[in-house]
Amino acid sequence: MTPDQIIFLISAVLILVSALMVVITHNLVHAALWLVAALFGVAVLFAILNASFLAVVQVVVYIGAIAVLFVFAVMLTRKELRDRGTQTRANWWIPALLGVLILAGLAYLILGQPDVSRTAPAIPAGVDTLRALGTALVSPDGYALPFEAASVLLLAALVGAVYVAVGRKS
Amino acid sequence: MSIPLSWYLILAAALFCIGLFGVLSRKNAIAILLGIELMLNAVNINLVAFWRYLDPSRMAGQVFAIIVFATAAAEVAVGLALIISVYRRRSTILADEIDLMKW
Amino acid sequence: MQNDWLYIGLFLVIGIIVPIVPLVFSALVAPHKPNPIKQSTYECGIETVGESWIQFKSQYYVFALVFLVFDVETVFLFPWALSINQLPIFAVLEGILFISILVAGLVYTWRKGLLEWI
Amino acid sequence: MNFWNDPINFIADWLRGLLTSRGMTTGLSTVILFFIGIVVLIIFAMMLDIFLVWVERKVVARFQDRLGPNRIGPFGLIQPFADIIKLVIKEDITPAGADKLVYNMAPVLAMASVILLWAILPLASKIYGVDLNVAVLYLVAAGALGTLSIIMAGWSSNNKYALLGAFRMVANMISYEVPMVVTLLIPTILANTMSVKGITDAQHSVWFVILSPLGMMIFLISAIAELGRAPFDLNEAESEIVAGFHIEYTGMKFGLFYAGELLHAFTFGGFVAMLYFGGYGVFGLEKFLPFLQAPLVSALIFLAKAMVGYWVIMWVKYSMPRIRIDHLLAFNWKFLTPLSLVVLCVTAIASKLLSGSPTWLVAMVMFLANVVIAWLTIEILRGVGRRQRKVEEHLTSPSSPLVRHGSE
Repeated sequence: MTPDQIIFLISAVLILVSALMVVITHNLVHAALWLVAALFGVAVLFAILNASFLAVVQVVVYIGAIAVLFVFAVMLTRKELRDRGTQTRANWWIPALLGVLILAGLAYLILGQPDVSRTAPAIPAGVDTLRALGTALVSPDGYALPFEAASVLLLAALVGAVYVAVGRKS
Repeated sequence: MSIPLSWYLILAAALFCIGLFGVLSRKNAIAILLGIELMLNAVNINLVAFWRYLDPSRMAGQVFAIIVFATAAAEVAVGLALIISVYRRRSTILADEIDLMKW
Repeated sequence: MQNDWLYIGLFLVIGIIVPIVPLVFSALVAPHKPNPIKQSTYECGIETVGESWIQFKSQYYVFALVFLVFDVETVFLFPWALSINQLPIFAVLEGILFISILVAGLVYTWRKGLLEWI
Repeated sequence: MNFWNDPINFIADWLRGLLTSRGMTTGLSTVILFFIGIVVLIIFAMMLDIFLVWVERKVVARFQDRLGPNRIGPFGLIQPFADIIKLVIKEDITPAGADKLVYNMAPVLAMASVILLWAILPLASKIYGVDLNVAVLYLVAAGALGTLSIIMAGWSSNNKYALLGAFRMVANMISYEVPMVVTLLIPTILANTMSVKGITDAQHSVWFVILSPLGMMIFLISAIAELGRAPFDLNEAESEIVAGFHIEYTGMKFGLFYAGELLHAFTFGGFVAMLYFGGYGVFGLEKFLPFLQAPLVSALIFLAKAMVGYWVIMWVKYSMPRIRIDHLLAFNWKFLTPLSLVVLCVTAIASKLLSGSPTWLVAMVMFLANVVIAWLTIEILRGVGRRQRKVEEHLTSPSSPLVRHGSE
C-alpha cells in the first residue's frame, strides 16, 4: 500500500458512507449535510488526480452554493422537515436490488476491460494544466462554443427558476 | 500515482448506484434531487479520472467536468424552484402525490 | 503539486483538531449541572410559542438562486482570466460576452422586481 | 543559505538531516516536517488571535472615549488570558431541542474555516504555508465552509432567533461573495496568476491599488460584509434578534465563534494588503535597502500592513450604524455587482491592449479608467437620486391627490 492509495481509500470510504447516509437518513437537513461530506470527498479525489482547479470549484460551487440552496429549499417546505417518519417508499427493496445488480454488472464490465489497472502517466513537463484549461475553454478551436452555451444555459435556468419560484408578479 | 484506474471506475459506479437507489426509493422530491447530485458527481469522477489516466495534455475531460458543474447548478436551480412552486400550490413535496399529469 | 495538496490536507486535519482541544479541555474543567430551565430555548425570558423551525420567506430562495448562477459563472471566468495574455483580443471579447449574458440574467431579475426585499 | 536569508528552509534542512540520519524515509520526514510547520503556523495564528482580542477591546474603547482593559498586566495585556480562563471554566449549556452533533460541529468548523486561510497567507517571500496555484479560489472555498458552519449553527440550535440570524447572515454572505469573487479576478488578470505569492511578486513595481482603486474598494466592502461586521452585522442585531446564529452557544463554543471572527477580520486585512497593497513589499525599496528583503523583516512589514487593514475594518465597524436588510441586498445586487463587473471588463480589455507597454503608461491609463468609471457611477447615482426625490416631492406636495385624501 502506498500513501496515495491509503488516502484514496480513506476518501472513498468517506464518499460511500456519506452517500449512503444521504439516501437513507430521515432528516432532510442531515441528508443535505451528508451530501456536503460526500462532495467534499469527491473534491479530495480531484486533488489526488491533479485537477486542482476542479477540486476548489467543487468546494466553491457544491458546498458554497448548491448545498446552501438545498438547505434553503428544505426550510421553505417546512412541513416535511418535521416529518421524522419513513421517507422511503414501502417497496424500497426493488431499487436496492436494482442498484446492486447494476453495480455488479458495471464492475463486471469494468474489470473485464483490458488495461484497466493501468496507473496514471506523468503529466508532461511544461504543461500547466490550469492555463491549458483556460486556453481550451475560450479558444475557438477548443471549447469556446460549449463555454458560451453553458452561460446561456445558466441564464435560462436563472430566468426559468425565478419565474417558477416566484410566479407571476403584478 | 500508484492508484489503478479501475479503483476510480468502481468507486464512481458504486456512487452512481447509491444515487440511483436514492432517486428511486425516496418519496420526498428534494431527496430525489440529492440522489441526482450524487449520480452527477459519479460521472464527474469518471471524467476527471479518464482525463488524468488517458491523456493529461488534452483538457477535454476537465472541460466536460466543468460543463457538468454548470448543468448541475442549472438542474438544482430549476428543480428546487419547481418543488417550491408545487409546495405552494399543493402543500406537498412527496413525489407520489404530485400526480396531476398522470391522468 | 501533490505535496501542496498533502499540505492542505494536513492543514485541514490539524485545523479541525486545534479548535477541538479547548472544547475538550473546557468539558473536563467546566461544571455540568443541567436542568430543564437552563436548557430551554432562549427567547429573552418569554415562553417559546410553536416550534423553532419556522417557515421562511421565499425571497431568501430567490437571492440564493441568483447567487448560485453568478457563483458558477464567475468561477468559470478564472481560467479565462489566467489565459488572457496568451490569447488574441477575440478571446477577451468572448469573456466579456460571457459576462454580458450573466448580466442579462441580473437585469431580468431586477426588472421583474425580484431584487426588492418586500 | 543561512538563517537570516531563509529561516524556514534553514530549520527544515536541519530537521530533515536529523530525521533522515535516524534512518527515516524522505516521504515520512516530509510529512513530519509539514506537521511541525503547520502546528507552528497555527499556534502563531492563535497567539495572534489572543492579541487581537486585546487590540479590538482597546480600540473600541478609544472609539467610544473609554479606556478599555487596563487592570490586568501592563495596559491590560493579560486581560485576554483572563477572558479565556473564564470562557473555559463556564458551563457549556446545550439547549434541549438541539441537534447535538451538528450543534457541536458548527463552532469547530467556523474556526477551522478561518485557520485554513493561513495555509496560503504569504507572510514573506520565504515564509508561507503553501504556494497553491489556485490560491485565490481557495480563499473563496474556505469562505464556503464558513457559510456552511453558520447554517449549521443556526439550524441546530433550535431557536428562532438563531435561525433568523443564520438566514440573514447567509443571505448577506452569499450576496457579497459575488463582487468579492469578481474583484479577486482583477488581481488575477493583472498578475496573470492565481497564486498569492505570484500576485504579491507582480506588485513589485506598482501596487494594484493604483491600477484598480475601485477593485480594492469593492473588495474591502465585500470582505467586511463577508465577515458580517458592522455595518453589515444584522445577523446579530442586538435590538432585533439578540445575538443571531450563536445565541445559544455558551462558554468556549461562543469563544470559538468570537475568536474566529476576529482572526477572520485580521486575515482579510492581510488579504487586502496582499492583493492590492503589495503584500510584504515596500514600494520596491527593497532593491536599495537589502535588509528589507530579509524574511523576518518582510513578515513584520506584512503583519503591519494587515494590521492597518484590520484597523480600517474596525474603524468602519465602530463608526457606522447598521443598515437594513433590504438596503443591504439592494446595495449589493443593484450597485456593487454591476459596478464590479464593469471594472472587471475594463481591466481585462485595458490589460490586454496595454500588454507590453511601459509600467507608468499602464498605471496611468488604468488609474484614469477607474476615475472615469467612478465619475460615471456617481453621475448615474445622482440622476437616480434626483428622479427619486422628484417622485417623493410629487407625492408629498399639497396638490398631490394622496395628501389631499389624507387630510380630509
